Amino acid sequence: MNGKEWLMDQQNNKKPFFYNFAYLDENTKKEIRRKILKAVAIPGYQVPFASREMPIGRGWGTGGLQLTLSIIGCADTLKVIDQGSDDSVNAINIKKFIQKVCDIPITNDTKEATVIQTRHRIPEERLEKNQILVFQVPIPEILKIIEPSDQVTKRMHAEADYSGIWLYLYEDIIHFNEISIGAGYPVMVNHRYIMDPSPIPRFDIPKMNHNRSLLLFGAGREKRIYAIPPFTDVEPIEFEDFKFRTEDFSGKKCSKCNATDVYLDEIIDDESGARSYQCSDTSYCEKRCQL
Amino acid sequence: MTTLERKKWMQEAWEDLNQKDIEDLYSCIPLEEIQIKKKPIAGLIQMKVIDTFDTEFYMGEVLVTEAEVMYLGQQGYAMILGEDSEKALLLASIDALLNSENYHDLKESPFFHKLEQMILNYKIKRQTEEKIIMQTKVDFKTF
Amino acid sequence: MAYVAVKGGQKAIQNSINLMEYNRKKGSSVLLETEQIKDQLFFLIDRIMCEGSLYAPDLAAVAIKQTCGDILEASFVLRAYRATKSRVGYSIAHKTDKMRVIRRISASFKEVPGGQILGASLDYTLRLLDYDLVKEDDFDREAMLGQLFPDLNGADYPDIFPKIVDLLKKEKLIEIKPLDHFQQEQEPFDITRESIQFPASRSAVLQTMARGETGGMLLLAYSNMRGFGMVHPVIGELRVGYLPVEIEHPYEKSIYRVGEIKVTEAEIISATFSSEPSSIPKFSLGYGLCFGHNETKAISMAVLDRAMQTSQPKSASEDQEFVLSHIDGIESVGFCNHYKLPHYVSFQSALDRVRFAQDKKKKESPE
Amino acid sequence: MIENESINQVNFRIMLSCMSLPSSIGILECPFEDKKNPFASLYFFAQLLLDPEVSFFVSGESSSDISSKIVTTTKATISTNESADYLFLSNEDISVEINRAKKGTMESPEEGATCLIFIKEISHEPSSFLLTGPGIEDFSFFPLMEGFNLIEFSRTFAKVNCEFPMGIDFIFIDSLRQIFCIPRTTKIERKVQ
Repeated sequence: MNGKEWLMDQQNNKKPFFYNFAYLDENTKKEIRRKILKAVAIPGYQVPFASREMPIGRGWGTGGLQLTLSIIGCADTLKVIDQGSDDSVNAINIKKFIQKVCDIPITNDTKEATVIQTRHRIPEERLEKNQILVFQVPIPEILKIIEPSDQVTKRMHAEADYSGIWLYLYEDIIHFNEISIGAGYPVMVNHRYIMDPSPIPRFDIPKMNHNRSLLLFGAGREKRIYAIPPFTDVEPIEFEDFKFRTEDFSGKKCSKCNATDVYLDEIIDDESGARSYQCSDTSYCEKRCQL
Repeated sequence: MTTLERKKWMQEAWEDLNQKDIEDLYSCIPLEEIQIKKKPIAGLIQMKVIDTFDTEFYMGEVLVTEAEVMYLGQQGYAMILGEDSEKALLLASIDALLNSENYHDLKESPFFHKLEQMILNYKIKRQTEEKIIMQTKVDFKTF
Repeated sequence: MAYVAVKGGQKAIQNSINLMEYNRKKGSSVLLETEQIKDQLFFLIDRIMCEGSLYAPDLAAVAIKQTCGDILEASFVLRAYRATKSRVGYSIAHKTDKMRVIRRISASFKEVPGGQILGASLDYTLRLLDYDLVKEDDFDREAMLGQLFPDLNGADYPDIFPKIVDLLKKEKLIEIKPLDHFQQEQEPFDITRESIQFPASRSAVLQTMARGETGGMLLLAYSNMRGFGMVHPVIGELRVGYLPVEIEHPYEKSIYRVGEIKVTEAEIISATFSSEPSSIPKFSLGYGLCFGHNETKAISMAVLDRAMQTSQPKSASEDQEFVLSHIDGIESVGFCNHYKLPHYVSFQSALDRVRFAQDKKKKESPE
Repeated sequence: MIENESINQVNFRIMLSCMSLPSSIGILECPFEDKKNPFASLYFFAQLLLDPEVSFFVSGESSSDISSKIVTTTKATISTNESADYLFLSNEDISVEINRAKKGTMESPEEGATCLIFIKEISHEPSSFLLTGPGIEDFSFFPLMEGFNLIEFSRTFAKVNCEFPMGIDFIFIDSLRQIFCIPRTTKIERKVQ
């Protein structure tokens, strides 16, 4: 091409902006892929990574998004949920972005998806070996409740020095006669690392133990990746006389599909203040309603 | 001015080029004979600096556009600040022209005239700026 | 319905974006041209390039227009744009003595070699609202500009402005050596390629601060100046000017000048009196350098650099991990605003805990 | 280029699946048949994960050829046995090299090396070595590998991974592009008949 042709071409058609497939450049993907493999090899350990700036806000799922974009390909079907719902604004926004940069099928059906990006829930339906669940993590360091410095918590993990967190739970019981941690309950992974499961409800914690799918966790702002491989021991930390307890929904059921063994959203009726309940996992609820 | 000086000045003066200058210069260079080796592409330069402690560090990235051309077997290269393909290609072309052997023939051409004029304008502008800055120098000798 | 998420949000999202566009255009004034923003709001441009960590004045102007003047959002747009462009190289490392100075002052000496050059500054303006700007006469702008500087005779622009710090160095009054607890490195650490670990190397410290948010850094530096820290700074030298961006020519193996970028550099001097009997009292230095004309940021950076040179931090501004983890505007703003996202699953979980604890209490001590 | 990138994505997923499920055998995709080159799968792997940010080490006879090819395609740095992030091992006696490889630190165990062992063929026949650990449902068996001393390997593996979380992760790859992964968390035991 000579200069004249180029200039003509340049002036005639302003080319549309071009993004890489899945937005990230190849070297960024390589780095994240290397770190994912190490995270899988050391379950529950937080692997530091460079974390690129994404066009959505830091803290809005950029870690999960970078994981998803590094693993996803044309053969995948993607599901994105926020608080269990496929239609919440943030889930929609993330899906819109992913579709813009890689044209792959998107589903609401948990069973159909090969990659599921989630914020704060594990779907109700059982996940399988061929599926990957990607968690968006706001604060990956569970030991932050007792120690704010990364330098110190890193050493505590190295030495498996978890006396601080046990003491925290113990004092909690002394004060409240109960463990006050709601979502994001600390778990012990593969009998070695205490890990933040991201702010999922306690209801979802037992699902992590010997889960059949790979669980990947990404914290973009804090620049950490961690993982739980399938069939891995994951136990909530608890005392002999003070057991871990999931949220209590006894006597309550979903007002739409009548499910009782699921995590429920509490809905306040505007006028009377009366409460009703609905499945947090909206696609599961819809599926049941269609039966 | 030697070719080297001219190239050096061009690298400074290009920042003053407006759209009209670019069009004028494009119109007086042998565009058909310029082969594009690397189409202008925008990228980032990591800005490396050295502080007073002699520590090298990166102060941030700078957006640049890079282009490469060939003119009669001579390389032409340009990297400019900002994202501007047309400017980058023009600068690469001028670089190739200045490198070429028949640049002596160009000496009487409108291209050369334009170039010299631009460099002169730039020098005058820079000198004026410096003089204005020196007007803000604090003078302690008031007695 | 206090804690139920908006569902079926697709349409609402699009309309919300549309409404922003609507609000930007609904007024009767002429739409802003990015050239106007670039030429006339240069402090804003500089700040966005600095905190977005991308030197690109034209794009900064677009970012400002696009975000309707939200500084933090505009920096974010620029920072995100960075991620879509690949790195084509590294500039040749230079000290700042090659800077083309447009402003240069020292607070430590009255007269300094090269002189005190005020350049363009708002420092001595009276902060009185200028009503004349409401209706500014654009007529005969050239002539008006000419009237501002009728006589350009005076001192010549010197070839070089010697560094004040170098003068102190000659007299052995100042100690400039990297502290022992900084690791020595071959190549500078790059926080855009590797996650920063603490204790961080000096290059990582400076890189992190160079892209830090001005307000956040000012806050921490101010806390130190007020007494939550030990730095009693004197500005050794403050420079604003243009640094050449130079690379190695890909074929000719010579230096190629890409252009020049505007930067601000601050060197603060602070007296150090060590308690060790053998040590001689000396001055020590804090260093700040950032994109664009932003003196508050450069000074804050220099103060924090000096403050963090202690290995035993006693206040927030001296604690390297504390400072460096909290000054990035893009990260802090993102996280602050993420609380607007629904948290009803975790809130439900917390509700369960509170109710459970309340029930337990009631059972224990019935009224 | 685009094509390579999409192959990289497909192959990464195969590898990720093998690393998550250490008893499974995957087959890497290849856009062309390169039967003449027994190391084709090796280059594939290199292209998948290596870039200028990491270092590698190649052992064996044709190591310098392989190394220079990896450098041209990935721009990764050649390093020593002791400090390389990735080790490419193909000779018979690999225990020495594995023992020398870095294992990371207790604070940064991810700095432990990844060893890629190139072998003739991974068979689908189980050996007498029992595998348990994360990613393995109940238990599984190490596959039989022709010309590979499993007794020796299991000893070396146990030795370098005795200080978990420090350790080394292994990827086996054969000329048919089959891969099999053993992360440091896996326990290898010889089944007593």
